[in-house]
Amino acid sequence: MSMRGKGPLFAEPDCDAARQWFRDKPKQMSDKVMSVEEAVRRFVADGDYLASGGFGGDRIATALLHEIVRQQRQGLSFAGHTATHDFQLLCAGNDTGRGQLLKRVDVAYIVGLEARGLSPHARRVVESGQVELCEWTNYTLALRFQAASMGVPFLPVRGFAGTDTFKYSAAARVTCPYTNQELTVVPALWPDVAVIHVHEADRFGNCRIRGTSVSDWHLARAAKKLIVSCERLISNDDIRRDPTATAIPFYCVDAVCHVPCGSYPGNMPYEYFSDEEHLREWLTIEKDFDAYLAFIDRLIFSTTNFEEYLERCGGAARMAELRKQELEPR
Amino acid sequence: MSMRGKGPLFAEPDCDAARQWFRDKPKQMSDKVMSVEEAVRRFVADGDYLASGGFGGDRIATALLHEIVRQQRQGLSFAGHTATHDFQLLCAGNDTGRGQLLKRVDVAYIVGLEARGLSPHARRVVESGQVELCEWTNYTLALRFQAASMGVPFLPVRGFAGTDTFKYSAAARVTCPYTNQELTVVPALWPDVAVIHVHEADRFGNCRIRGTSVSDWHLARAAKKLIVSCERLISNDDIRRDPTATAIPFYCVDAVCHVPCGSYPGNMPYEYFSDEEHLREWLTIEKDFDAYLAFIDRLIFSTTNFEEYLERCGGAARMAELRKQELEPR
Amino acid sequence: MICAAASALEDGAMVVVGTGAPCAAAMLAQKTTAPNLTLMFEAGGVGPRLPRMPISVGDSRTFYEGLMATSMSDIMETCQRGIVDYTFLGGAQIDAYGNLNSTMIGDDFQHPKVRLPGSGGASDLGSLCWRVLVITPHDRRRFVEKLDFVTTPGYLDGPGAREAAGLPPGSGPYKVITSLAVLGFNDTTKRMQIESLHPGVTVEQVQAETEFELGCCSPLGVTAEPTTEQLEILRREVDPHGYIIGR
Amino acid sequence: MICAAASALEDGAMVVVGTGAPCAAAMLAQKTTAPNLTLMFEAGGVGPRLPRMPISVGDSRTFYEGLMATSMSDIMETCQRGIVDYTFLGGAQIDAYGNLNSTMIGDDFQHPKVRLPGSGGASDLGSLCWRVLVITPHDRRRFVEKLDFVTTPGYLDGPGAREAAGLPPGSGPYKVITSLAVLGFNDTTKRMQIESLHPGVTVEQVQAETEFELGCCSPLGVTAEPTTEQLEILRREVDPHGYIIGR
Repeated sequence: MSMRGKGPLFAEPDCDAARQWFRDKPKQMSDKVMSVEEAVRRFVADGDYLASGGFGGDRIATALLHEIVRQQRQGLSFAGHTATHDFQLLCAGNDTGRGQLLKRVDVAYIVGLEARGLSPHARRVVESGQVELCEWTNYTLALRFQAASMGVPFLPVRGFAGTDTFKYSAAARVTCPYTNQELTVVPALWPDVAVIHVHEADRFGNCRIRGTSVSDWHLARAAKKLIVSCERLISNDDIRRDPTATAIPFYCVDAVCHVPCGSYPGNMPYEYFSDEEHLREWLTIEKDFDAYLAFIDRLIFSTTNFEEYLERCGGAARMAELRKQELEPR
Repeated sequence: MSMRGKGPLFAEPDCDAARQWFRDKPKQMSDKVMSVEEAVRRFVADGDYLASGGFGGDRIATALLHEIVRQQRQGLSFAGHTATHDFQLLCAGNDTGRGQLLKRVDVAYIVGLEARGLSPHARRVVESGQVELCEWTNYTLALRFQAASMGVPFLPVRGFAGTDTFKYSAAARVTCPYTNQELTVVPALWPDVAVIHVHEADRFGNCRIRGTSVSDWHLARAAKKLIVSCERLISNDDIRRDPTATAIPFYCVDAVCHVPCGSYPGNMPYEYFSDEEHLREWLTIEKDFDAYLAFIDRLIFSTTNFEEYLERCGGAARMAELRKQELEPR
Repeated sequence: MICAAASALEDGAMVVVGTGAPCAAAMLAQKTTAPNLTLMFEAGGVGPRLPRMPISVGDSRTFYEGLMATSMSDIMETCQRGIVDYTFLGGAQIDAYGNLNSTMIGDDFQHPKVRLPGSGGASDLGSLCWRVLVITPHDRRRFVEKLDFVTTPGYLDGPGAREAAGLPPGSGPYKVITSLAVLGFNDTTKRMQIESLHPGVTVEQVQAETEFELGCCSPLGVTAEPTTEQLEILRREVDPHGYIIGR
Repeated sequence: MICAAASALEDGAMVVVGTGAPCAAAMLAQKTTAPNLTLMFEAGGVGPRLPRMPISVGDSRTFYEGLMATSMSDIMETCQRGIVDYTFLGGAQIDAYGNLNSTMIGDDFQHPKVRLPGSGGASDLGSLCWRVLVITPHDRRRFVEKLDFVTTPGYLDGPGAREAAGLPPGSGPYKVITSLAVLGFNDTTKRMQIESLHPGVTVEQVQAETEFELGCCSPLGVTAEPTTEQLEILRREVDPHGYIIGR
């Protein structure tokens, strides 16, 4: 078997360079609350490697992703671990007359929205060949974040081998010095910037997450810059009342944005369910390119912020309905 | 530099053998509540590799450790990651006329009780050369549990190199296929049995821990057999009310023992502080070997269970005082 | 299909499931023959009391009144260290050795005819769980001689290949439950073979819908018809809105 | 010692501390020059409002009203990826390159004269944090030419040795604060040198209590005397029971 997949590395697994970055990052407990517009303007640069928290359509940082599209960032790399609505959103920056937002994608799962079907526009973007791809799996991509959060250049895995997924990845093989087994290893991935939506955060960036954390514990620690959006801004005293509940500490965080309903139309556990009607609307409208352009113009480019988007999607009444679906699922 | 430390491996880092074990382990949600006596009798065998949760004198499974000593298990291997009072306790099974409880120890920290000083009897046991040692550090030993919990034979680390600690360990070196750096790697460690004290557990073994988890998240998953003792036995419905709080799932657990004050004389966060007077008594009495033999006879060998030990240490009144120290530390 | 899949799961086992038919099968098994079956979802949900079918393997129903809401890594590591008995997978294509394609259709990786979502957790779960169950419609476009892309390893190119690639010994595809039959894998050749035909289906029919040559178990069974009780539970409790069984 | 150590910590830094003098120094710094100093403890405590000195680096005071109570791995990984500026270490022996011994005294590993606790987290923290601070009494038994056992790496055997061993470039021993002087390390030779003498102490005295040859900074400073305010805070707030400063 080949010792190395032939896929490209979109970020160098250089743990010493990452250490230099983290050494120089300011670590005092300063007030990091700012608007979504300011956070994206200051912390997401053209050409950055971007990663997004949650699970595609569950606890996603929709407001921050909208703003990245609205500010028309160019030439981003992206980590597509079960990326569903988040990937679909970012594709609104490609082939829609505003340059090319996505340039390189590490893929575990893109284009699809799980059982809901495939996104026609995401297919257009990916099948055209304009985006360079490297293949991974959900676990190996999570493991790449984990390696970065640990500060080591690689981590081993038992799976992944023998497949075309391996062949089109940038994974490699290492011999175990104890068992002489050959093992697959994956390179650490330090995203330039990550966006994560959480339940609660204080002004300094100490965060709590309820329900599954997916890869966000490691992603938050791996990201060189981290923007957090939260359902509720809580006091530092509240954080200190239950330090066991802190999932992300302040020293990982660069910006805190208070965005109630910030995961909409995605599910936010214990808060609101996903808006399946709205997600179906996306998939339907994307089939008709002109209708799609008008749709994203109305919902993203012609809105000035996420609150306007929520209003155009049904506002408080719709959110109340989704809250009911979440809290009374039977 | 040497590619491999010259220390002995006390357990093989064979992930396939571990997989076979875990495949055959019963996984149904059965009632696992039993007495400490029964749990130790059924799940701790002579010659086992034992690991103990918590941090030496904080959230330790004292009742289970007492019982292992009382039942006079022989020839155990032990993982000594900041092992303080737990190690001191196990040493009561060596050189006290009851055979040899400890035979091999992977060392990160033993013999000492942090700022409290060194244990004279533990020094007797270790300095005599009767216990075979292999050197590690707190992090590398934690990493060995982590490798086991992940199901891989090794994990890499940046530190540890260039020292005698490395030379007397069983760590090895691997070249990173991406950076060509040489990295230290440590072998996975699947303990035959682990004992962990938690705040709350249900009858099936779903557990919650408050405060620092030290290495217990990984240790619980690495252990082939796991005995849990808990301050409070709670209902399965309680567990289901907050699944985010579950640190150890039932399928890792073989036995659940309900032992209020089970970490005494160690600290139990949010419950009771460590009994510093009692710990000082241990260190003082150990200097006089005959007094020490009488002391462990009175507190461990002549008691039938942990409740009697608590009674002999001051019972409910003492526990109330320690509870006050914990909850009102100022 | 769902009833046949449910009967493959014994009581007390652990299974990582996706949404749709696999989840319906696992729920049905829980409500009938395997009340002590533990469901896990790759995003981190463990042991939920599913109030209804999840829409995403990461949505909040996957840990509704659950035993644990944890990380994706915890689930995958639990599979990797050998705890998890079963997983259910699907795919656009499957070959004789149970290898699966869910990445692309076409022969040029940079310009696929159809880009599919990719592995997601499928390649991980198919590598690391002990036994892989596949649920899929049965037709020649899916049951192909050669995959356009091997996303998830089955028995790769035959006996010993999984082990040689470093995948855990003793793991691999277990059963393929289709619209026509239940298929397994020959112990020696690791190739797919028919174990039982659904009532009224013939071997010829199954072979006609399969590009590669199928073996047959002897004696060849007939898949049990869904019982009234099973159908009742499916319609009333598992999928009252007809998301799965309506289709 | 404690006041000198406190002044080495700038505001806004992160420091992993142990119990005893290092913790007192960090608390003093927090209450004077570095209110925005984040304390971390290796067992998992982050950012506590310390109600009093912890007895164990794992006891509940290390996360009393803390920002996070996490795992030992999280703390160590945070050090490993380069976030943590400082750590405080001690040891039974230290050599000219700042290597530390906390494992054993004697020359036979299996039969030591004195078995000490071992590395604990010291070797990890001394490898992975950017700057290592050592607080120790100063005498010839401790400041030795050759360690009986190298537990924690300083600059090993000189310039470039840490990097050659694979330890993170740019990290290493920073200051050694003793009962006699504050010492640092020569940028070129990586050997220990006196930076400032405590009031009334001479170079000859320090050298007499040190087996290896010490360098001297030029000009040589005099360690600032503890201010009345510092002593007041130490006695009243940091260590009211005199656990540390009484000794």
